[in-house]
Amino acid sequence: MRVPLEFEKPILELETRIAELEKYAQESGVGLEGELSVLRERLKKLQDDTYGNLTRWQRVQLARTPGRPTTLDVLGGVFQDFFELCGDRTFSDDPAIVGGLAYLEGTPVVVCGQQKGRDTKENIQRNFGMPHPEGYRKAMRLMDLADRFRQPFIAFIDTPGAYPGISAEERGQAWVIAQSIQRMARLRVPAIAVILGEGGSGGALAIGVGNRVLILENAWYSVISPESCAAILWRDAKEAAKAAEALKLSAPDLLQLGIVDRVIPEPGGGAHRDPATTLANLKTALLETLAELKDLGPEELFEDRYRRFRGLGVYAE
Amino acid sequence: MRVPLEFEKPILELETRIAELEKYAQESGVGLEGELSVLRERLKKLQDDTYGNLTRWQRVQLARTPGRPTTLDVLGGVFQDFFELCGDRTFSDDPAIVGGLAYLEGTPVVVCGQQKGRDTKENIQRNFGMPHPEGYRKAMRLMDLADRFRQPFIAFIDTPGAYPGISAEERGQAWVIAQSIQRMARLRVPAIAVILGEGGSGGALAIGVGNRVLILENAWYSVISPESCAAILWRDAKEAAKAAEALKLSAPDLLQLGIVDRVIPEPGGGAHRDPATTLANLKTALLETLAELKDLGPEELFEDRYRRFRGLGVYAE
Amino acid sequence: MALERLFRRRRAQGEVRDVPELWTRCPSCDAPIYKKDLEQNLYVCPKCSHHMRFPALRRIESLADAGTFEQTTRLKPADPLEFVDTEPYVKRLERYQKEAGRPDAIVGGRCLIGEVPSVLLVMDAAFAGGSMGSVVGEEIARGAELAAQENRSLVIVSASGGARMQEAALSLMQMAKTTLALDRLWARRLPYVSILTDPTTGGVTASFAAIADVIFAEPGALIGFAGPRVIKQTIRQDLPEGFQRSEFLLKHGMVDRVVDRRKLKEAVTRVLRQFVGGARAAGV
Amino acid sequence: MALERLFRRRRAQGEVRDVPELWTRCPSCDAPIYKKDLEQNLYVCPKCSHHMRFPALRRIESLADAGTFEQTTRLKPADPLEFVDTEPYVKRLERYQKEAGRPDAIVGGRCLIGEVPSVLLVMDAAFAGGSMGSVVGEEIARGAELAAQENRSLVIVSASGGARMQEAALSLMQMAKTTLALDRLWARRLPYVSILTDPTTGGVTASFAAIADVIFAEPGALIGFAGPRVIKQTIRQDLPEGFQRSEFLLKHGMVDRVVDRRKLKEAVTRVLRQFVGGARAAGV
Ligand SMILES: [Zn+2]
Ligand SMILES: [Zn+2]
Repeated sequence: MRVPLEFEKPILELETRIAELEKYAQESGVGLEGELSVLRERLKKLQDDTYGNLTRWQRVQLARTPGRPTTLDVLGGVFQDFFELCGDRTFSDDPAIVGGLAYLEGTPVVVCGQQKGRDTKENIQRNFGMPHPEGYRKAMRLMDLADRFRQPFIAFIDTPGAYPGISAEERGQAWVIAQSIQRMARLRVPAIAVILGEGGSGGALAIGVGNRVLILENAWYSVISPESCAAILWRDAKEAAKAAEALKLSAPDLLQLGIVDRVIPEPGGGAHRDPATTLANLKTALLETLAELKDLGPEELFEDRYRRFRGLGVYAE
Repeated sequence: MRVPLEFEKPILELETRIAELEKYAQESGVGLEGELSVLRERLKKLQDDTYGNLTRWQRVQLARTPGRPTTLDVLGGVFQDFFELCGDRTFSDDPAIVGGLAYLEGTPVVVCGQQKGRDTKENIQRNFGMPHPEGYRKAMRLMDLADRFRQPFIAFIDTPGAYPGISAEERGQAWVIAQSIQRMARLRVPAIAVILGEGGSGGALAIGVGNRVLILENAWYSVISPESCAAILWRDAKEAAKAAEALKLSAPDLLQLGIVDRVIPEPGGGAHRDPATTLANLKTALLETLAELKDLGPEELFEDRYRRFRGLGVYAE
Repeated sequence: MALERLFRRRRAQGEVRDVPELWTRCPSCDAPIYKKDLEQNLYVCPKCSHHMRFPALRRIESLADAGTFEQTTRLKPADPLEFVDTEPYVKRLERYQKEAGRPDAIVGGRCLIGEVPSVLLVMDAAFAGGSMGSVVGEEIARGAELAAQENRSLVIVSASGGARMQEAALSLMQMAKTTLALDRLWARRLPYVSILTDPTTGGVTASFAAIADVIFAEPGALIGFAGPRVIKQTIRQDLPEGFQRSEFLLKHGMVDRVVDRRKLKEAVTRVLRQFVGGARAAGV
Repeated sequence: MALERLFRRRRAQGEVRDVPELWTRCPSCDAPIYKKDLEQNLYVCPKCSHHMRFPALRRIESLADAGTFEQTTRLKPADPLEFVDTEPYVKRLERYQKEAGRPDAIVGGRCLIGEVPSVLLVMDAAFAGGSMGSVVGEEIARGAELAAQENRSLVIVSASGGARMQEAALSLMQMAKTTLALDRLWARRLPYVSILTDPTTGGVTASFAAIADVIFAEPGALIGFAGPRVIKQTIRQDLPEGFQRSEFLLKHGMVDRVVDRRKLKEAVTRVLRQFVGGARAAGV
């Protein structure tokens, strides 16, 4: 069982109490409907109050919650026949980025995304979803395939960031992120990026240069994690909640800023409470987005993407 | 002083004797012209006999002789303003391949080539001219620049072969050679390859896909070194001389087979006996070859290269 | 296994030779295998899944849709260098041809693979170690051009010790020729799948075999540029366990997947169908 | 040096402050340097060649041909997120602007470099650590587009701690925007030279700074993706000597050359002239 987040506790407690009462009522035959309906109403109100008013920091916590759908969950649950392709043909195969071929309702597409572990062991194997340069080179190979065979490219973002370690720096982490941004920008096929959970800085953007960028309701996307931001600006990583507010890193914020094009709703309480519904919503969004792009030719797709990112930024003349 | 090759010894001895006699004649005033002219005639005959009838194995030895012009000697002596560019933007900078920008009689060109050391220390630093994958990636980057700025690409081959070691295999030596062959084949600018000394197998061919392939008179180019071939077919590396004959790896052989397009003459005794003349001959050949290609457009250059290599091979229908 | 017990008992009784003609032994786990079983299992040990050498025609049967293969390879080798080592090349060729039952180290042609029109080329390690001379190079170039002309996918199964010494520099040139010919496919956006089998080294790995859209390797195959012996000589120390094997290459990012021979047709079909834009593979 | 002796003597006598206003000390070799000498030496220590921070306008003077620079950058920052940390972003901006004497962390425009028509953009580390927000991103994009329109080369001198936090995701997007804009140059076959100076890290390195035709780095500059402190925290051990310095990057193949600031104009000119097809550089 995962450890509940602080703000989830009252709701989970109430849910437990209702369940116990229901069980008791059923077993004992005692009529508790009146009491139960009061409790159910209170639960509904508590849920609405909590989930309807999530702070940005609470969303960040939800975005990191175990049980939230990962890239492989999406590839398995939204697409058909995912067929993994491995390797960067240069140095290694990076388990922090997965990708390959898939069908989306019969349409052949090329997919990739950062992959976090679904338990501690897998997390270590996948470096907590923090790619090395070879991961981005794998992504670029997949972009090459998408372009070559004129199939849409769909990327799933879920990373605290590109790995900040010696090995990654030695092999040109900055270089490969820049190359990946450039490669994705140059695609002559429809490109969609979906932020599933964490969208941590350049390591996220490297596969985020889509014609459309979608985001799950409780995912975040920012130039820096709230903790690191707090450590620098407040000189205290514990001020992460304040930093999260200031960074305006939530899905609704990003939609307003034009950084994402569509927010994909999550079921009440977050994606981890109902992955199936989350994936269904995601599928609908992907299909509609692909349909929007389907009449654009190769050069139009490139220019559309150029204009999208060219227009981002706020300044005074 | 380098150690003379076996077949050079009689000539070098005679040369020394003549020089001593000349010195004695001058100092003593004794008239030795008659004797000297006999000796000079004998020397000339000996030179003609030896250098005019070099065996293939003798040429291989000449191709490996210290003092023979290396790629950097050519870049310094034939071109102007060589400006080295480094790195593969991926893993490292390989000193076994050098390259960069240069001018050939005012024409801007992009150049690269394998570089052997000119002494033991440099040989170790340059891995005896045996590139790792990063060297070929550097070459490919230079090809990209040549294409991008529409400047001729000129490659100099002088390697016993791509490095056969664990590090090279781990990083995909075969893969990068294939990629480099493909990249060079796809150039839309004039591409010239010149075999300066040793043309050892795939590691040489990786930068050998020119519209024209030139070779110095005593250089060799083969699918395998004579020693390795002898070790396999004769089960004795000491039969290298036999293998060299069988492999027909000399410049005149290769010209006859259509594998090279032009043999660049070396001065009597080999390039190391007169590097200046060698470089002058090389320059003439390069200028004439560039002139041959200058009227071809980008696609024509590609097709010309395609046809050149497509046609190589002998078989029965 | 009853058969195995029987085999063991009979051997114990000294009734049969150690490996009777109907039987063979797995070189990896030493299990006795009934030859017919082995053939039916695509020359994969039913015990330990060790992949043994696979005859080229059986390979074609295992990949091409039944009844669709139509051979196009037909070239015969020449001896342009009049090469003689301890024996003339022409003599060796005669022997190879007799042993392998084909003119050179490659066989292939048109076929359907999972209903996708393809050109399938298979190298035959039984012929001169699968070495690449002018014939192999020319057949591969022609195969790529045929695929481009007829809008077919290209699938090449490699098994080769590298370039053929007896054609010297001409063999070397086949590396360039085959690589160039693949460009014709690229220009038509046709897929090319490369399958690396034991062994694939030297000039074959370093040309057409390494630059495919998708690369599969059979489990445990030796794959690399330099041969292990050459490397050992160079570095003067033993090579690490598993060095240059398929799984090593997967780890180092050089191949897309290591695929069991018995799943290979499914995998190839999956990839080809995707790239030719066909509908979802409905269970091969 | 007589001056140095004098300086030492006076200090020993306690006559002057440790660093008199006309003098400074090299942070690397501790040598006292007459400030005017330092300026004339492009802020490179005459003793040990340590490269100090170089004011942006002096940088432009050092690269542009005399009298040819015409500034085009002019944008001012906004505060789209109404960002407040321990202090509002707008307050910080005011202070930065006063300190640096310019509206944001970049300055540049048209000029000739070795007679080659160019757009030269210089980041100013004196402004908010040279961080990249919307203004820097937009000026770089416009610079690239200007170069493309007017057939000019592009030269960018980077000095930046990375993306600017106070513009959050909008700063992040500048990485994509600047990278995309470079494509306009590519399409016109115009050269782009990137010069990395101390420090160049984060989102600047990981976008336009890393994908130039030719990359130069000044000696000893800190260059990387993650900052050394972050890496130390991640790996919980000390970083190796010279890690993330220019020479380390050269060894790892990431930059073409490490070039002394005093030779930089010559090197840039050499490259630009070659790529614009001009005649051989006749000694800059
Ligand atoms: Zn077995
Ligand atoms: Zn100093």
